[in-house]
Amino acid sequence: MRKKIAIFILIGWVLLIIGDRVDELRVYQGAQMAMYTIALASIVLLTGYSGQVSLGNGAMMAVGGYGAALTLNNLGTPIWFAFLMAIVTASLFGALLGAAAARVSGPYLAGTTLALAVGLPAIANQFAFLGGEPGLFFDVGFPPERFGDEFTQYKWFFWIASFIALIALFITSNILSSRFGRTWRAIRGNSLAAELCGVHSSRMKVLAFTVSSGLAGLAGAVLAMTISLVAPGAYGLALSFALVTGAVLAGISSLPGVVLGAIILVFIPEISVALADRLGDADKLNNYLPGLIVSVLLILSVIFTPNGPGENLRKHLHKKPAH
Amino acid sequence: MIRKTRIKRTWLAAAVIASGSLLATALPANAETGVSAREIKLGITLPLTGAASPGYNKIGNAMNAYFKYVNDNGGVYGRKVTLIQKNDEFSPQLAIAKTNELILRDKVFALVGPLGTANFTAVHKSVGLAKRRVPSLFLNTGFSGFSNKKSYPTSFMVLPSYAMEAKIIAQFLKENHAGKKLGIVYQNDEFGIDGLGAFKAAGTKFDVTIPYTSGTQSAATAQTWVSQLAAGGAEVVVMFGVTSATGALLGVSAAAKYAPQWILGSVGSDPVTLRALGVPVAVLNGAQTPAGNPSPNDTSDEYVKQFQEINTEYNPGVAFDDYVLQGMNIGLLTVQALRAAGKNLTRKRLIRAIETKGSKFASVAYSPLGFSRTSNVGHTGYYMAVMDANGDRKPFGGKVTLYTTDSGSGPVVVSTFKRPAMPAKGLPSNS
Amino acid sequence: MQKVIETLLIGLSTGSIYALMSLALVLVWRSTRVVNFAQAGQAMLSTYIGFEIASRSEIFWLGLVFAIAAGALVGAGVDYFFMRVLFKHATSGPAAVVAPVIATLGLLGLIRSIVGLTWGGEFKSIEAPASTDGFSVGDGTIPFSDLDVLIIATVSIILIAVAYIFQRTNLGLALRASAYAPEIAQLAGIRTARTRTIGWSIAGAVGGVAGMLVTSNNFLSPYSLDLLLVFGFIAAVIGGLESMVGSVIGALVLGIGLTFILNYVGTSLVFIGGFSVLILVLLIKPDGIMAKGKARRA
Amino acid sequence: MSGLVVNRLSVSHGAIEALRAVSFSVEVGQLAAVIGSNGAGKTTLLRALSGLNNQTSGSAQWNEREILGARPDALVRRGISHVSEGKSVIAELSVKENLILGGIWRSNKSDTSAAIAEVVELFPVLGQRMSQSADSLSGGERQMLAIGRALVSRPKLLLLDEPSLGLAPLVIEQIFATIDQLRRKLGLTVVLVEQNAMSALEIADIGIIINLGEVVASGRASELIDDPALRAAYLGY
Repeated sequence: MRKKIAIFILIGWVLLIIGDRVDELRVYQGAQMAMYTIALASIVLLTGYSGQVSLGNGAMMAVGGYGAALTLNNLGTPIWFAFLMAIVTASLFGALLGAAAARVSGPYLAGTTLALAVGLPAIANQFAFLGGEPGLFFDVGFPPERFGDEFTQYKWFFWIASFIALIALFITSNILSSRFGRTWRAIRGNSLAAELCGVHSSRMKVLAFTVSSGLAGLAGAVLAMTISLVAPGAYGLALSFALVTGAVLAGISSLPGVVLGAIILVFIPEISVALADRLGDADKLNNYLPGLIVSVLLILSVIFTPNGPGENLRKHLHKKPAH
Repeated sequence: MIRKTRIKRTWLAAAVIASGSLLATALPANAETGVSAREIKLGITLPLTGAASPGYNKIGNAMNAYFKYVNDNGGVYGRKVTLIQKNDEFSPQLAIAKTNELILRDKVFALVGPLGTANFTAVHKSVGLAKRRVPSLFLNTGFSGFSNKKSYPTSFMVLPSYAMEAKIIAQFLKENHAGKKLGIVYQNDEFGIDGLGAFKAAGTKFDVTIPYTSGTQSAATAQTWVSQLAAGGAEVVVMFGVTSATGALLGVSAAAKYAPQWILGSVGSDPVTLRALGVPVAVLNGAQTPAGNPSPNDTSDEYVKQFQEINTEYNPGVAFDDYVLQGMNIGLLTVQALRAAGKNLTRKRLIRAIETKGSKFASVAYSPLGFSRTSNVGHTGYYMAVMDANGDRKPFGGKVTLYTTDSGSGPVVVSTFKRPAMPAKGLPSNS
Repeated sequence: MQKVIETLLIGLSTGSIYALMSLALVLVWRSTRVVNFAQAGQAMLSTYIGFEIASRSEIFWLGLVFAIAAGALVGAGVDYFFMRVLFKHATSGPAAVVAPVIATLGLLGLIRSIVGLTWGGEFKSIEAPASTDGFSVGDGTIPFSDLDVLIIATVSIILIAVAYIFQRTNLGLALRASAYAPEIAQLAGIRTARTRTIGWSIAGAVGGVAGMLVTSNNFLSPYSLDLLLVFGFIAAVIGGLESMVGSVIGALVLGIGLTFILNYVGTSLVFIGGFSVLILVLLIKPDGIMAKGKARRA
Repeated sequence: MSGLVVNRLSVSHGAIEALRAVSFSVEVGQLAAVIGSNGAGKTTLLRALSGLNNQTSGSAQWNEREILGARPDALVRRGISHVSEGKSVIAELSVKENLILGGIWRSNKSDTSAAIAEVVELFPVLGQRMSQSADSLSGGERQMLAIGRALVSRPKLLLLDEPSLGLAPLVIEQIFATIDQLRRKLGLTVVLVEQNAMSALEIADIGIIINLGEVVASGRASELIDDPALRAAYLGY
C-alpha cells in the first residue's frame, strides 16, 4: 500500500515536471488525457469487472458535468465542492439507472444507455435551467496569481485534471483489489455461482453501476472544466463511442491500461489529421477519417484481442516464465 | 507477491508512456504568431458536416477562393493569405477543441468568420481569445451580446444583430401588414431570443408564438408548427430560425396547403439552400425577407459580378449563392483589414486598424459599418426583399429601401447611405 | 376529434416505419442473440445506394428495389464476414459478453465513415414517390398525405411478405427452428450458419426499406437514421425483443403515442416520452407486452 | 466392414479429455446400448458421431466412410439421425412443424409428406395433435415426437440419447418397446445411450459400458447382463 502511494506521488511529480516542459497544446491534451483516464476507469470498472455494458457513460459524464456546473453557478461554492457534487449527482443517477440495469442486463442495458446518450440533448433542452443546446458555463477561474504570468489557463486545467485523475485512479485501484472488486469479478464470471455463495449479485451490480457512474460524473466535470462549458453536444454519442473504444483498446479489465486508452483517444485525431494531410487534404477525409480509424481499431481489437492488447501481452508473458 | 510487483510495474509503465507522449518539441515563437515573410495564416471553425452544415459549409471555401485570387495577384504586401478550415459540426466543444488546434498548434494569426452564437460564446470564453489577444474578425453571427466591446475587445461583428433585424421586421410589419394575425417560429436560444426581445420592445404582438429547440427541426416537428399556426389563424408568419428549420417549415406548409405571408429571417432564407432541401420554389414565391446584401444573381451589382467571376475561377463547380457571397465579402473585408494594419503586421495593429479605418471598408452590404474605437458592430441595417418565382430576391417595392438602427432602443430610420465602391478588380489597395 | 384521427393516422405512418426497424432488430436478435446496433448503419448504406439509383433514374421504386437488394447483401455480408469471425475469436475472457455489442457499434461507426467518405456529409433528399400534399377534409387539409398512405401500404406488404416467409415456407421454418433451438435444427439437417446469414439478410432488406421510407419524407445524412435505431429498439423492447408480432405492435403503439405527445404536448417532450416508455417497460414488464410470464433475462 | 466402426475415438473439451480412445463396432441392423453413469462420456460419444462436436481424433466410419469432421447437416443427408438428450423437440413449433423439420433438408417435399404419414401411422397420437404446439404434449408424447422427427429423415443409423430421461416407469417401458419394434420394422441400426442399463440391454444386441471416458467392457448384451462382476461394478444391481 505504501509503495503504491509512493508510485502515485512519483507519477504526480513527473507530470508536474512535464507540464512545465511541453507547449500549451500538449498541456491541453494532457488535461484531456487525464479526463479520459477517469472516464475509461469508470468503464473498466463497470464492464471489465462487473460485466455490464453501458453505452451511456457519456450521458453519466453529462450528469456529473451539469451537477458540477449547477453547483458552481448557483451556489458559488469552491471548485472542489463542485467536483464532489459531480460525483454525488452522477452516483445517485447511476444508482437509479443501475436498479433498472440489474433487472435488465446485457443488450437491454446497452440499448437503454444508448437511447440515453442519443436523447441527452432533448433532455437538456426540455429543462430551461440546463441551458438547452448552448449549455451552461463552467468556470473554475484563473490560476492563482502567485504562479505568475507564465502560468497559463490550460496548465491550470492540466494540474487540476491530473490531480483529480491520480486520486481517482488510486481510489479505484484500491476498490478493485478489495472485497468488492473480487465479488464483481465473481459475478462477471458466473452470477449464478456467485449467488449460491451468498452474494447479492443484483445488489453488487447496482453498487458497481453507482461507483462507475460516480467516476464518470467526475470525468464529466473535468471535461466541463477543460472546455469551460457543459453542453449536450459535448457529451454526445461520439463521446460514448470513443470511450468504449478506448476501454476495449486499453484492455477492458485492466486499470493501468486506461492510461494507454486515454493516450490513444487523444492522439487518434492527430494521427488522422496527419494521414489526411498526406492523402491530400480533402474535406471528406478530414471529417470522417477519425471515425474510420476509431471504428477499425475497435473492430479489429474486439475480434482479435477482445480483452485488449494489454491482456494478450500479459498472457504472452505469463506463458514464458520458467516455473 | 509476484503479482503485486507486476501490477506496480504496469502502473509505472503506464506513467512512462504518458510522460513520453506528452513530451514534444516546442517551436520557438515568431515575432508575431501566424505571420512570416511570405505568409499570413488565418483560421476558421465551421460546420462542414452535420445537421447545421447545409449552406454554412460553403463559407470557408468561398473565403479561401477569394484569398487565392488575392494571392495570385500579389497577396497582402507580398504575403500570401492562407485559411485553415476545421470542422466543428456546429457543436461548442468541437469548436473549442478545433480553435485550440488553430491557435496552439497551427498558430494562426487571427480567426476569421467564426460561425454560431453558442459556439463563439463558448470558444471566446474557454480559449480565452481576449486574454490571448487573438483577433476574431467578422463573426458570422448576429448575436447582439457580442457587440459589448469590453467583453469582446478583439472581436468584430459583420452581420447586423438579430435585434436590429427584428426591429426592422417589426417596423416593416407595422408599415405593411398592420391588422393581420401574426405568427412567429423562432429558435429557442440566444439567436431567437435576441430577436424575440427586440420584437417585444418594438411592440409587435404575435398571436401564435412557437419556440423550437435547435437540433429538433424535422418534417415531423414542422408538422406540429403548421397545425398550431393554422389553428391560430396566422396570416403573416415570421420564421426566425436556421435554414434547415425554415426548409422543414416551408416544405410541410406546402404539403398541408397552408400559405400565409412568409417573412423569413436573414439566417434561414437562402433560396438555393432551401430548394436543395426540397422546398418547392412556388412556396418561396412572394416570401418577404430582410436582406443586407444584394441578390447573388444581381450581376448589375459590381461586387456580385466580381465575386461571381472569382467563384467561377477559384471555386469551380460551386453554385454562387448568399453563403458564397458572404464568404467572399468576409475575405474582402479581411484583406482590407490586413492592409490597413500595415506592412509590419501584428495582432495589435490589426485590431487598431479596424477600429480606426474599418468603417470605411468596402463591403457588398448596403448598410454602413459601425466599427470604431468604442464599437465592434459591423453592418447596421437591412432592406426588405421579396422572393420571386425563380427563387431570386428583389427589393420590396421595386427599389432598395435601407433601414438602419442599433441593437438597443434607438429608432429604425430609412437611410440614404451610399456604400463605398468596389476596389478595382476586387483587389483592395487601401492602407 | 379531427385532430385525434389526424394524429392517429400520422402516428400509424410513423409507427409503421419504426416497425420495420424494430422487426429487423428482432430478426437478428432471435437468430444471433445480438442487438445489432449496426442495423442503422446497414440501413443507411442501403438507403444511400437506393438514393443514388432513385436520383439517377428518377424512379423511387427502382431505388427501393436496389435498397432492398443492397440491404440483403450488406446484412448477409455482415454476418458472413464479420459475426462469424467474431464468434470464432471472441469466445472467452471478460470481453466475451460484451464483444458482440461493441463489435456492432464499431461496425456502425465504420459504415458511417465509409458513407461519409463516399457521399459526404451533405443532406440529401429523395424525391418522394407520391404527393406529400395533405388530404382535404372539409375546408381544411390534414397533414396526412398520399405518401403516408403509400408508406403504410409498403410496410404492410413487407410485413405480409415476411410473415409469409416465416409461417408458410420451409425457409421460414428453418429460420424459426434455428432461432429457437439451434442444435436441434442442426440435427434436423439445417445448415444453421447459412440460415442465420439468410436471417441477417432479411433483416438487412427490411432495414433498407425502413431507411428509404423514412428518407422519402426527410433528409438523408450519415446520422439521419440514429433516431430510427433508437425508436426501433424501444419498439422491439416493448414487444419483448423475441416476438416479431410484438415488435410490430410495439412500434405502432410507440409511433402513435409519440405523435400524440408531439401534437398535444410539444416537440421537445417526444424523446423524453419515448425514453420514459422504455424505462417503464423495462421496470414493469421487462419481457415485453407479448411475454407469457416466462422471465427472460438475457 | 459395413455398419458403424469406431476406432480409438478421443474427444476433448478444451484441456479435458472427455473420451479416450474408444473403439467398438455395430453391424447394420444391430442395436447397441451404451451404458455408463452420469458424466461417463456417453453423450459426448453421440455428439461426436453426429458431428456436433468436432474436437475429435481417431476415426469413426459409417458404411466405410469417415464421419468425424463432417457437419451435422451433411451426416443427416448420409442417413445418420441423432435424437439428443431430453425430449428434443422445439416447443415453440407445432407438432406438424416439428415433423416437417425432420425432412427439411430434402428438396422433394412429397417425400417428406410421405415420411410424415408413415410416422403418424407408427405414432397415432401425434396424428391427432398435428396442429397443436409441441409444448402441449406430455413427456412420453414429446419423446415420440422427437423420435418421429428423426424418422422423417428416413435414417439408417439412429443415435438415441437417454430416451427414458424424466419419464414415468410405465412410459419408459412403452418407449423401449417402441424402439425395439421400430428397428426391427425399419431395419435400423441404433446406438442407444442409457443410464437405465437393464431396460436398454434387454432390447440390445450388443452392450458397451463406458466409465470415465473409456470403454471398460463390451460384448453381447445378454452376456453382459449375466456377468456378475459387471453387474456389481457398473450396472448397479
